[in-house]
Formats: sequence, structure tokens, C-alpha cells
Amino acid sequence: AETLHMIMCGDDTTPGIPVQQGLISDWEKQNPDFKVEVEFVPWGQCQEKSMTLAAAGNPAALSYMGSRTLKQLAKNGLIIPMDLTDEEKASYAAPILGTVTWDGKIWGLPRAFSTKALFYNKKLFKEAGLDPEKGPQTFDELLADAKVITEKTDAAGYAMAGASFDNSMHQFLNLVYSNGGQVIDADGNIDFDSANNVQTMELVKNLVPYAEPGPVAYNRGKLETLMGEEKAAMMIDGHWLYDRVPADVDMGVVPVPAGPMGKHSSLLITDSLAVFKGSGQEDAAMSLAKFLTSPDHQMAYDIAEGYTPIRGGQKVDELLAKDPSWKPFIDIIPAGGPEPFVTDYVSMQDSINEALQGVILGEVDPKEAIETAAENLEDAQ
Amino acid sequence: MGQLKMTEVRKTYGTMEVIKGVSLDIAHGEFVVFVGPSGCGKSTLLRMIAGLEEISGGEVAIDGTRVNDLPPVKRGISMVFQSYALYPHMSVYENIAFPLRVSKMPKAELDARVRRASSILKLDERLRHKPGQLSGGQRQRVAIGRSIVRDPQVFLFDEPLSNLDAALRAEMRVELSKLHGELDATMIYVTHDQVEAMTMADRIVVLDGGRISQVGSPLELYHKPANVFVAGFIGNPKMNFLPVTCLGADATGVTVELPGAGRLTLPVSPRDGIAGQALTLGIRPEHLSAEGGDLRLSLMPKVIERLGMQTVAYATHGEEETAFNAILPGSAPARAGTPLSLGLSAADCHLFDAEGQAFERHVALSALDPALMMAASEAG
Amino acid sequence: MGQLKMTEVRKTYGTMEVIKGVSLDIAHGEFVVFVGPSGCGKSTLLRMIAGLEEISGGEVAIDGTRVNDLPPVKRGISMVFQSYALYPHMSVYENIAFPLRVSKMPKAELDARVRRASSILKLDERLRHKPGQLSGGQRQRVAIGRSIVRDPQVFLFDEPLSNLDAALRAEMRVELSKLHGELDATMIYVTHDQVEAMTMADRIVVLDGGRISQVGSPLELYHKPANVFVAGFIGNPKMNFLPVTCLGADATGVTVELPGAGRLTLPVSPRDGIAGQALTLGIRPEHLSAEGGDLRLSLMPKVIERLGMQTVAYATHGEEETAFNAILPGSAPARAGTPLSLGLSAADCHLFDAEGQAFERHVALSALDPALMMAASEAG
Amino acid sequence: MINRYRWWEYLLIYLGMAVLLIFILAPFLEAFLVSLRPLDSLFSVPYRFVSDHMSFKAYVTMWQSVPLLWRYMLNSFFVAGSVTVLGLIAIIPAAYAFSRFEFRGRGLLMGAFLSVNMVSGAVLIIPLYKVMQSLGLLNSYISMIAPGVAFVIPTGIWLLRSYLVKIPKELEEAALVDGAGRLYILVRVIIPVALPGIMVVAITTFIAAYAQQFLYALTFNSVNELNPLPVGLYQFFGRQKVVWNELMAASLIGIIPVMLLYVFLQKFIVAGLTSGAVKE
Amino acid sequence: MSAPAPKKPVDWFPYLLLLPALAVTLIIVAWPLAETVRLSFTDASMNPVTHYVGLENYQKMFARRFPEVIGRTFVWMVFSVSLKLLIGLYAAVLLNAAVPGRTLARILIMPPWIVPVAIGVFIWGWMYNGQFGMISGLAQRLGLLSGPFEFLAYKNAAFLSTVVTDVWIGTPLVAVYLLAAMQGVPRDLYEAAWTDGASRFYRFRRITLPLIMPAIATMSLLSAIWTFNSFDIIWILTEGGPRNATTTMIIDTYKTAISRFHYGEGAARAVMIVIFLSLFSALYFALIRKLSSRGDVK
Ligand SMILES: Nc1ncnc2c1ncn2[C@@H]1O[C@H](COP(=O)(O)OP(=O)(O)OP(=O)(O)O)[C@@H](O)[C@H]1O
Ligand SMILES: Nc1ncnc2c1ncn2[C@@H]1O[C@H](COP(=O)(O)OP(=O)(O)OP(=O)(O)O)[C@@H](O)[C@H]1O
Ligand SMILES: [Mg+2]
Ligand SMILES: [Mg+2]
Repeated sequence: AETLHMIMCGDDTTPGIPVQQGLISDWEKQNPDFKVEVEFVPWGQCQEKSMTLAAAGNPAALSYMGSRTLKQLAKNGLIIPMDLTDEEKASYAAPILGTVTWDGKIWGLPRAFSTKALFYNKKLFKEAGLDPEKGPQTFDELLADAKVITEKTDAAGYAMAGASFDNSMHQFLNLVYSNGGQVIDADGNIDFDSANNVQTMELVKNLVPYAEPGPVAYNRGKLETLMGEEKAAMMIDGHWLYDRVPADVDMGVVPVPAGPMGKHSSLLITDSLAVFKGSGQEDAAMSLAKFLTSPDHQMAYDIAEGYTPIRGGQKVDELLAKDPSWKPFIDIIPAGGPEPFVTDYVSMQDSINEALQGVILGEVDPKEAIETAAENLEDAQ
Repeated sequence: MGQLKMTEVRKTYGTMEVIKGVSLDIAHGEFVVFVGPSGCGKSTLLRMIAGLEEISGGEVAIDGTRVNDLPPVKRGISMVFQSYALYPHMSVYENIAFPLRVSKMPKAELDARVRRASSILKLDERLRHKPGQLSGGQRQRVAIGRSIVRDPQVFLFDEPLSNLDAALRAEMRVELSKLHGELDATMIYVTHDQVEAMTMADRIVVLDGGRISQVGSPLELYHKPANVFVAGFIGNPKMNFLPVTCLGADATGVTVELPGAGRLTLPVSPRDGIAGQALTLGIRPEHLSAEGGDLRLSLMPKVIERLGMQTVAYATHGEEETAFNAILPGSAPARAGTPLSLGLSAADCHLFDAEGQAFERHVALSALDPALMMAASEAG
Repeated sequence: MGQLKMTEVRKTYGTMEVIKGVSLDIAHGEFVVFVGPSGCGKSTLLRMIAGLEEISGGEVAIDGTRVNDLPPVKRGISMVFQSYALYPHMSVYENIAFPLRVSKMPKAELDARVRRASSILKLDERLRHKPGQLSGGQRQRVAIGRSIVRDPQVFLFDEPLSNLDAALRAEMRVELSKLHGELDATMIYVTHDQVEAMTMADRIVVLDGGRISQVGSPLELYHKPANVFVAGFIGNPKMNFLPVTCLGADATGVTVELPGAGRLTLPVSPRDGIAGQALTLGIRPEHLSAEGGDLRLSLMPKVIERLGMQTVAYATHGEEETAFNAILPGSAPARAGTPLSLGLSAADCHLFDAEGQAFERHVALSALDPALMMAASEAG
Repeated sequence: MINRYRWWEYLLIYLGMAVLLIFILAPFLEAFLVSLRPLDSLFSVPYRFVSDHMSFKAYVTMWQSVPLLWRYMLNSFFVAGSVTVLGLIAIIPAAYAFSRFEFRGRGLLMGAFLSVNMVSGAVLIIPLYKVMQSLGLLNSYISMIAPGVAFVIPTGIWLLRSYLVKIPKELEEAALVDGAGRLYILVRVIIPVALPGIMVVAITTFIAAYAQQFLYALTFNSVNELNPLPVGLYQFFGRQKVVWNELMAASLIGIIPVMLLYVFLQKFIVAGLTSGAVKE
Repeated sequence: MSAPAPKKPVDWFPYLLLLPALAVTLIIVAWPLAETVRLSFTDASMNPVTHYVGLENYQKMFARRFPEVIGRTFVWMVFSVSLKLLIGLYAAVLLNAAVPGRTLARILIMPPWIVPVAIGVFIWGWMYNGQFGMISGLAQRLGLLSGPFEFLAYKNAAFLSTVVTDVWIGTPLVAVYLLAAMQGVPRDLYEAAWTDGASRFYRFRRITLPLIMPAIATMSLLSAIWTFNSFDIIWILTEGGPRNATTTMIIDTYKTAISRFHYGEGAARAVMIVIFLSLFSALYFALIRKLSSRGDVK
């Protein structure tokens, strides 16, 4: 049988892997001509590897990719679009499909999905004299609560990410979307320099005194540690945070606070399976990708991995019944916005992070930061 | 003042005793040379005087002060190393100035001293050069220059000439002797080259396995070696030894029988009860002569070296083929393989007992060297 | 056979000519020594013979075959290096066996040859040792051992003894001479030590700045140096030179006037028209005597070296303080600073013209060395 | 005597060493402490050296969570060893050529080798991938070894050359006179004599290959069983949730074999580098 | 002068000796490098179809804050290399002292060299953390800091932090190398100086230091080249932030070529690095040669 090379990010010890492996075996039974070789590549090197292979003309047939890279791959003709039936398309919530759609075509099949909400530490809220059952709902409340907590407790009010990592930008975009802002408009034009975004940046600026000292040193992972140690009271994060703090930390969750010009939202991030052009096994890869992401199979995988379920359905209801903490993460999906789809993702990340860092370090004011970032973002187009 | 006194000085490395109790007095202004075979402890002793090596036992005193625990610089000594130990990255000037820089001497005085040293040593034209650009003899002089600028009372030299070729060595030997005349200082000099020892020393200390074998003036060692070791060590080619039997002794000397060659009465101080004992007779190669002599020996030359000025015959004597060498003046008619008959005088012979201790010869040293007469009268 | 012929051999490094046309015939079995001051090209010449250095001009032939372009091993030569160049990681056995291993000799024969070499050189007990564990003399013998196993026709030695101390050097000198007697081979030997040259050579080649200054037997060079250079180079301390004026010449010799000392008629072959010319008179230090002589000179000793066997006076002569040294036998009553009157014989003197070329002395060399007579008769 | 220190000198020396070793080892102390902590209390605020529930459990569990760990270590050893051996095969003759022969283009070639040092592997990765692909070397040990070899060659040549320069020329000339061929001389004379210098280069090369073989391995190899330790270690933190305690335990264990190697060879290194290092 | 020597045939042996090294280098380095140079004149990206664009990549590079990056890279290199040399020298001096326990110390200094770079840097990442990091934690406990200090959060602090980590990783090699050089200084030079009364420090300054200068020179050049190209440390600690404060040429190159996949532009940067380092090395050699012709370095 022919070997079909598939690249997965991460390692083979997560609970979803056996599920996936079972599915792959099933697929192999249906397609006895192929033998699937799954290569696990550590995060942080994974996309680079897939892209390197592709650029060198020897792509993997199927690769696990951050959806944000798809536009660049597609534009350069390295991947082929997915031929989904309308029915298949309809099984996804529209914003989710937005994370993989460019130029009217779908370039990858969502494999892992996350939404974000605001976690807050009930104990610290109590300590500061705030109502532990009522998390902040707006930017103003967020700011006010953060201030009170910083002043009344040992902990920082808000856990702010500012390091030069992708998730610093993600944290910020959650706030951007919740204030009705965007990075890119429906036609694919940069629309970053808006009053909404300046306002959001103002919030960042105002939050700095109530954030942990030196937010520029923090990415999401380190902030999670602070949450676990109860050194910060509020943080925007995915559902996984529950698993990453000690069990005795009592946290509440509310949707990302809404800004004066918007309403609750969330950044929707997906990773997808992309089929590379030039492996000679495009059809088989496509078939495997579809097989793995078909509603039931994908759901099993999501549940096993603890990802936000990509599709609704009965399984989701079961999940919610079993674990109500999922509710804010699932309910927000329709209101969420996809990760901006640009050609030069890294350039976007750099531009936005630089603006963020400028504001956090007090080197530029929010308006100027947004303007400069917007200019630089043109490069990323 | 540069007076030095060693009392029962010992040195052990681990369990190995290398210096086994050395006592020695050195007067101010003396030129003392340590000689001895390789590994006998010459360098070790010198380094202990210098303070480079810890003293395991006994005492070293300079000008009456015990210096065992003082660092070198506080002992008023300076040392010239076998390898010269010049600082390769510094100019000759800086090399010589180094000890003065260490002591933070004012610039003007430093300059004056360096210039004085360099003029004594004829290095004026070399002051800007690096050691690497100098010839062996010049390097040697720089090393000496570095040691004289500090005006030490005691100079220590560890085989300073051993890296030079023969001609240069001869030249430097003379220069060092002159220097000793000019500087009013004590010099202690280690070498294994006995020409150096003989030509430069006021007194020679012969070391043998960590012990002093004999101390004396060069001519004393040459003419009155105290034992077989010293007798064999001083002189090149070395003294010839023959087993003899003592026939008797009286006031004129000791009469011995040379197997197969006859008997001879040596003018040495007799001892009691030695008649019949096996003794050793020593005779230097240069004291054999083609004609005459009190007794004639037949030798079998193996190799003849003709130096023009003299002829060296490496020969054997008797049935046992004992090595027996001879030096004959000019171009002697000796041929390898042709037996050679040579004469020896009783007055030139040395006699040693079974332990290797010498019988005292009747030789007046003052008759040999006018300088000694003077020294004797000064000392008196 | 080990017959070697050099014809107008030249060597240039870049634009610098180092060997300036050397022609020399060496017969089989001869022991030829190259001497000369440092940098005169001795090593270069030897290395050209060995094939280690390219020959820029002229021809080197061994046994009648031009070898200019042959690699060393094809020339039938072997070489002993000044530094011995032993392989530090191999035992003595392996060092000696190396050339045989290279030529893939069967084991039994190899072993036999190594053992023969080691027994000639008395290295049997050292075969398992590494060079680092040997003394200088032993290393030297290993280096020789390595060169004799291959039975070469020509041995080349580049200052093989220069790293040894005086005593060992003397010993090795004798051993090498013996070895030359035992092996039927040609030896070419480079040194700057003239004692070695004098004692070992059948013929000495004196090089001066890339040219041959004189070729001859040791005693020929000693007694009949062809020029001032050779005269000064052979002998230690070197020959004394005095400026003299020629008064006239006849069959008995040349009469010269020594300024302030008198006149002397030297038994040398006269030349025409030399009367009135400024010449140079040479006299070796060892030919000065305390008593007698045809003429007496007054010297001012500066340093006296007493070696026991002889006394060396480093002195000056005349107003100009020309260096003038003397060697006196035994313990002469000379003192530094006290004028010394010494005699010289006309027969011992050398005479050189303004260009430094010698007047031929009337000395019969065969009278000086019985070996020469034999060589002369054999050659005849 | 010259090495006799007074008490305050001892104090200064040990104090100085302590400061140095604290700087050098503090991160390892940190790593060790982390390896002892359970995953959910890795980092305590405020900082504490000793926290609750410390144990050596990670040193046991790491073998289970990355079952191929031992294999990665062996791979690392194998790859580093191969890089060292192959590297030496290229380095020794080249260093010998540069130290002993005058030939056309010598200076140029030496400069060229030095400039290989200036090219970082990361930049070349894509063309290099194409090279490996066209040579059919992907997914094999060779794909990791070959680039390793190429990038250790320049430094190796530089270090070894300065060592070889000091070996007396007479050794070769003697062998030449004895009839040995030039290759024979290299193998039988030069290499044994230069062994200390070669050991230094070998160890430097080995450590470089052992600790820095990440990028090539990752890019050119897709077969998990062939991965070296650094890639293997990434499996601890290439995860959703980094298993820091096991990662640190594995890292510390991974250092040990090389440390042992170094303990045995450190005398060699110092002696060898000496002669190679100081240009005279 | 004698007649010109006949033309000699070329001696192929040295080339033969170079063959293995050359072959490997040509295949693994030169070929890709040539390809890189070619790509630097193209618009190579992910797209398999490329076009030659002349010097455009180089122009773009200089337009985009490039001089600033070069300057920063050199500053980073100078800081890091001088610290490595200083601390390496300091370590070598201590490890050279004849005191009990120095063998242990010589061994204990090695780990940063051996541990995979990424791991070492991760640990430093924690150490720099203000809340749970060792440095800030101990400093607070000792009263040196009043509150948590984030070393990676501010431009200068982050810059210095990356330098310190680079120094940590690079010091062992430098120390071992210099230690070896020190042991090559003949002992009698020290004894001579001691006899003349020179103190330990004086001996170090006037003898040790000048005599190990050649070793220091070699090490500083190699170290400079390695440091210039040091990538993982900055990448893992700061990814070039905050606000580019730690973006060096190699980081910029990596971001451009690998992260952003502007391969042509990245290749142009890589070519620039080689050019800069070659110039630097040439200058450096010239300097050394000048110094040694003055005789300071024997
Ligand atoms: N550091 C040491 N440890 C152990 N033994 C030593 C040490 N230094 C010297 N020795 C031993 O002490 C003895 C005397 O050595 P020393 O160097 O004084 O001899 P030497 O008379 O100067 O010889 P040479 O003429 O060869 O220089 C030798 O046997 C030597 O092996
Ligand atoms: N490779 C070389 N390049 C240029 N000049 C050289 C070279 N080798 C030797 N020379 C020069 O050739 C001359 C003769 O050198 P050679 O080594 O033959 O002298 P030598 O007579 O053996 O001297 P020594 O007694 O010092 O060994 C010297 O002036 C030397 O500087
Ligand atoms: Mg000694
Ligand atoms: Mg020579």
C-alpha cells in the first residue's frame, strides 16, 4: 500500500489521538491502497515544517495547520480547496467557516476550535468586596473591578498578555471584537484604524496599572500560572484554563466584556486539516480529511480532546448537561469573529503586538498606536 | 650584605627525600658553584634558597635572618633561570625594568638603572627589541640584566649557559666572571658543565644524591678530590681508575702494586693497617705521558681523537679491558689498534680506599694558583 | 656503494641565494663533516642531498646516477635529525622498525634486523620503552638505529649531538666513530661544533655563506688553513691575529715585522712582490709558551680560567687592546691584571695576505697523524 | 611556594568560584526543583525553593509519557558520535593540508571554511532540504548527520590546524626519508601524535552535535524512532499542557552521559586545547 | 642568479586531503548557499513560481529599519562577546588556581554547554519571571526589589536578559579554551616575576594576559561569529520584542524567511549577514595583524 504522509501538531499522548487513530484505521480499511503515516511535530515548529516541506516541493499529503496560514498557502497555490457540498458547509456555524474561507473557497477543514471568555477569581472578588457571582460585563466594569482588586488585594486585577507571541494579539482581538471593531472588513480590506479600536486600545492603556507588573513579559501560558497562583483575578482564556489551575481555585466565567460600541463576542480560532498540492495523493488526502472531520467523527475527537465542539447537536447538549461551564464558550459562537485572514499572518501579529507593547510601555498613545499598526497592516495584506 | 647560611636543609617530595641535609656557609661576595650529575638536587637546592620551593627541614638564613618563610623578593636575592624566563611580549627594556616597575620605582631612577645595566651588559642597542629577535647570548644577558637592576645581594643562576653553543658559552663564561668582579655580590651558580664550574667558581659544591660530596676551590677538587665520586666527576675525559693492592705505607707515602705493571710509591698521607688491602689508584688522562714516568702502562687505543692541539686516546688496559683514556699534547703518534705505552708519575696519582675515600695527597694548592695565595693571605 | 658527487649545486629561496654553487666529491666510506657558522647553509645542503629540499641548480649524483628528482627513499640515503624526530607514540622497537614496516618487510627478517641494530647500539633493554622515557643519549641512539636498519649507503646527520650535554656528547662522538668503523657506509655529518668535526671527520668541508671555504682533513685545516676564515673557525679559543708588515721573502720563508715586538721569519712559501705589504700573522693560543720561543710578546690577561689540566688566559695585546688569548699547560702562574710575557715559535705561525688567503706553511701532515700516512698509501 | 595562598586568598578564590558556579548552576537548580514538583504547583508565588509534595516521581513517569526517551538518547549519542567520526574524517586531512602545505588558493579556502561559520543553518534550511531530498537522504540518520558534519568542519579545522602547526616538521621528514608515503605518514605518524588535539576537536564536535542537532533533525526527519534527544524533549512541551517536571527531569538525565564522558576526558581537553590554542 | 627553475607539476596531494571536507561543505553548505544567493535576487516565497527582481529585496531590506537592526545586532554582539570573554577569563583564572576542588569546579562549569539550548533558555525564561522567577523572587526576599520585576517586559532589561542568557550558554567553552591557553604559559615566567616581587594580580596583568592574547583573539572572533548568528535564545525568550528591542539580524532574517515566508527577502538578509561577518572578520584580522606586527602578540 502507498504511504500517505500526514503531519499532526503536538504529540501523540493527548486523549484525542487514540480516537483519531481509530478513525484512521477505519479509513484505511475503506481505502486499502493507502497506509497513513502520522508524523507528530511539536507545536512551535509544526507549521514551519509543513511549509518548508511544501516550499521545497515535497509536501505532506495532509497537514494540521493553523487556519490563519491557509490564505498564504492558498494564494501561493500550495494547497487545494475543499470541495464541500452545501450540506456539508451548512453543518458548520458561519463564523467558523469564516476562519477557513478565502476568495469564496474553503481551504481547510476545521479540526480544533476555541472560543474565549473572561475568567474571574471568585475568592479575590470577595476579598475585594465585589460580588463573586457577578463578573464584569462591560469594559467599564472590567476596569473598575480590576482597579478595586488591585487596590484591595495582593493580586493584579487583570491578567494582560503583551509578549511578542501570537496569543498576545489574540487576547487583544477578543476585546476588539467585543467593541464592534475589526481588523479586516468583509471585502478583505484592512479596517483597523477605527474609533472602536482606539477605544479598545484606551482600555488596554487604562488597564495597565491594574494588570500584573510587566505585561510585556507575559504570554497566555505564563498568565495561566498567575491565575493558578491567584496572583491575578481576571483573564480572557479558553475553556482549558479549568484544567490548568489547581482544583481549589474557584473561578467564574462571563463572556468577554462588551465595549461601549459593541457587544459580547469572542475570537474564533480554528486549526484545520489542509490538503497540499503536489503530493500526488490529493484525492485520498481529501477523502481522509473529510472522513476525520465528518460531524460524528469530529465531535468524538472534540469531546476527547476537550476542544470547543465545532458543530452543535445532541452531543453538545450532553456535554453542557454534564459540564455547564461550557455554556459561555458555546453560546458565544454565533457572535464571534474569525481570526483575521491575511496573507502575511506574522506581519499582522508583529504590527498589532508592537502597538500593544507601545501602549503598555507608555511609548505611544492609543490613537497613534492604532494608526501606525493600521499602516503596517497594509503590508500583511 | 650577601652572606648565606644553610643548616641541615632538607627537601622531601611526598615520601621521597631529595635533599638529605645540606649545611653550607657562603660568605659575602663569593662565587659558589653547585655541580653534580643530573637529578642530584642542584636545582632544588637553589630554588629553596630562592624561596621558590618550600623548605621541608632545616634552615636557610641570609645575613643572619632566617628566611624559610619569606617570599623571594624579601630575601634580597635574584634569580636567572635556565630557560631565561624572559617575557616574550616585552621589549628588552621592559624585561630589564620589570622588577623596578613592580616596586613602583620613579621613572627617572628606573630609566637610569636600566641604562646602567644595559651598558654593563652591552645591550644598549637592543633595548627596543623583543626577546624573540635576540641571539642566545643576548637573551642570556637580558636575563642577567633583569636580575642586576634590583641590586640584590645574592644572585642565583640555574644552568644559565646550558642552552648556548660551545663558542658562546665560553664567551659568556668570561663575561659572567667579569660581572662578578664588577658587582659586589654573592653568586650561587648551578651547572653540570664542569668547565664552567672550574673556571668561574671560588668554591665548588659537589652534590651527589642530595648530599654534599665535597666543597672546595676548583683546583682543590681537581688536585685533591675527597673521594672517587668527585675524582671521577671533575675532569674530562674522566680520571682513570685501576685496582691496586697496598703493599705498605710510611712517611713518604703509600706503596701499591699495579697488577702486571709494577709497583709505585704515592706521595699521600698514609693510614694505619692498610697493608694488603685492595685500593683504587686514580690517574687523570692528561697526566699520562708518551715518554718517561715512574711506571709505564701498556694500553690498547680503540678510538683516537685528534684535536690538533692535543690527541685523545680512548683505550683499554689489561685483560679486563678497563677503560683507560689518555690525553697527549699536540699530534701524538697513536693509532687505534696499535698498543701504546705510556708513562705515569707517582706524584700525579690519586689513591682511594675501599669506601672510595681519598688518601690526602701532598700537594700545595697555593703553589698552583697565585690567586689562592692572595685569598689565603686576605682571609688570614 | 655510497659515492656522492655534487656539481655546482645551488639553492635559492625566492630571490635569496643560499647555496652559491657547491661542487664536491665524496668517496664511498668517507666520513665527511660540514662545518660553518650558523646560517651558512649546512642544513640546506644536507637536506638537498637527502631530497627534502628542491635543488635549484646543479646536480647531485649518487653512485653516478643523477638523483635531483628522486624522493629520499630512492636515493639510498638515511638521515638522523638534529631533533631526532622520534615518533613519540611508538616504542623504541617500532621506531627502529618503522622504515622496514614501510617497505613491508616480512616479520621475521624485520625482527632480526631490528635486533641487530639494537644490539649494535646497546638498546636491547629499551626496546619496549617510549622515547619519552629515554635519556638524551638513548634517544640519539634510537634515531641512529632507525637510520641503520635499512642498510643505506649514505648516512646524513644534522647536528645529531647538539642537544646533549658535554659528557654525553663526548661519549656519543666516540660511539659514532666506532659505528662508522663497523658499517661500510658513507657518512655526511653537519655540525657547528668543531671538536666533533676535528675528531670524527675524514674530511671537513668548511662552508662560509653558501660557498665552500676549504675542504681537507682535520689536521690539514688545523695546520694549513687556507684562509683567515678557516683559521679563525677551527680551534677554540680561536687563533690570535696580529697585523704585521712584510719585510721580504726568500726560500726559507717570509720575514715580517711585528709592531713593537720584533721581526720573525716564517717558514711559508713566499710570493713575489709582497715586501712592504700589510699582512696578518696568526698564532693559536695553544702555541704560546711561558718560556722560550723565537719572539716574546707581552700580554695583559683580563680573565684567567683554570681548568686544572690547563690554564686559559683571555688577554689583550698592545695599545689597541687586540684580543689575544693563550693556553698554558697545567696550572700556569698567570694572574688577571698582571702583564704576562709569552713566547712564540715561527714554525707555529700562520701568515695571511690582505685578502685573507694563507701562505702555504711548510708542514708535513703525514708526520702528524699515522692514519694519514696509511690513507695516503691506500689511495695511491 | 608560588602556589601557596594565604587564608584570605583562599577565601577570595572560593568566593569567586561560588559566584561563578551560582551563575552557571542556578538554572539547573531551578530545573531540578521543577522536576521535583507536581505539575499543578510548579511555580509558586512568591518564589520558594522548597514547596509541598516534592518527589522524584517525574523521573519515573517520564519514561512512560515519552516511551521512546531512551531511544532518543541513544539516537543522540549515535548521531553525535557519527557526526564526530565523519567530521574528523573530513577535518583531520583538511587541517593537515592547511597546516603543512603551500598550495594555490590556500588562503581563499581557509577563509571560505571560516565563512561557513557565518552561515546559520536556519537560513539555509529550505535549499538544504531540497539538497537532502534530491540526494534521497530524508528520514534517515544520514539526514541529521550530514548537515551536522558540514557545520562542525570549519571550527574543527580551525582548532586542529593550530595544533598541527606545532608538530615538528622533522617527524614527517624523517618518515619521508624512511620511505613512507604521505598518506601513510598522516595515518601512522601525524594522527597518533596529534591525538590530544584531535580529542579536543572530537569532544567539542560531539557536544555541539549532541546539544544542537535540533533543527536538522526536525526538518529532515519524519520518523519518530530516529529522532534525537532535543526533538524528543520537545515532545514534553510541544503539548497543549507542558509536562515541565518530566521535561526537566529528562533534560537533566540527558546531560549526564555527556558529563560523564567529559569527566573522563577533561584532562585531555585541557592538555590538548593548550597546545592547539596558543599560537606562537 | 641561476636559470629559472623548470615549471613544476601541480602537487595534488593537499587538494586530495581537502577533498572530504570540501565535498561535504560544497554539497551541504555551498550548494544551498549559492541557491540562497540566487534566491536573494528573486521574489521567492511559498509560491513555486519565482521571478528575478534584481536588487529589490536589498532595497526593501534597507528601507525597512534595517540599519537600526544592524546597529542593534552589533551592540548585542559586542555586549555578549565582551561579557563572555570577561566571565570566561574570570572563570579560567579561578579554575587555574591550585586549590583543592578545582577539578570538580572545572566539571561543574560545563552543563550550560551540554544542555540543549532550548531547554536552557526555557529555564532562563522562568528565572526572568517577576512573580515566580528565582531572580526577582530572591531579590525581593533580600530586599533588593520592592515588588516583582519582569526582566523581559522592558526594552533594556529584555535586551540585557537575552545577553545574559547568551553569555551563560557561551561562557563554558570560552572558559575552557582560555584555561587551556593559560596552562600553556611557561611556569618559569611566573616564578621569575614572583622572584622580582610581582603580586598575583600584577603577574596576571603583565604576564598571563599578554601571553594568552592570541587565544583571546581567536576565541573572540569565533565567538563573535557565533553570537552574531545566535538565534534560539532571543527567539524563545522574546521573539525579538519588546517592540523589536531584541530583534537582531538573524531574528529578522528568520522572521522574514521562515515565519513570513518571504524567502527572497530573507535570502537577501542572509547574504547581508555573510557579507557583514566577512567584513568584520577581515577587519578583525587586519587589526590583529597590526597588533602583532607591533609585537604585542607574539
Ligand atoms: N615536583 C617534584 N616532585 C617529585 N620529585 C621531584 C620534583 N622536582 C624534582 N624532583 C626530583 O628531585 C630530584 C632532584 O631534582 P633537581 O631538579 O633538583 O635535579 P638537578 O640536580 O637540578 O638535575 P638537572 O641537572 O637534571 O637539572 C630529581 O630526582 C627529581 O626527579
Ligand atoms: N625556507 C626558507 N626560506 C628562506 N630562507 C631560508 C629557508 N630555510 C633556510 N633559509 C636561509 O638559508 C640560510 C641557510 O640556512 P641553513 O639552515 O642551511 O643554515 P645552517 O648552516 O644549517 O645554520 P645552523 O647552524 O643555524 O643550523 C639561512 O640564512 C636561512 O635563513
Ligand atoms: Mg636542574
Ligand atoms: Mg642547521
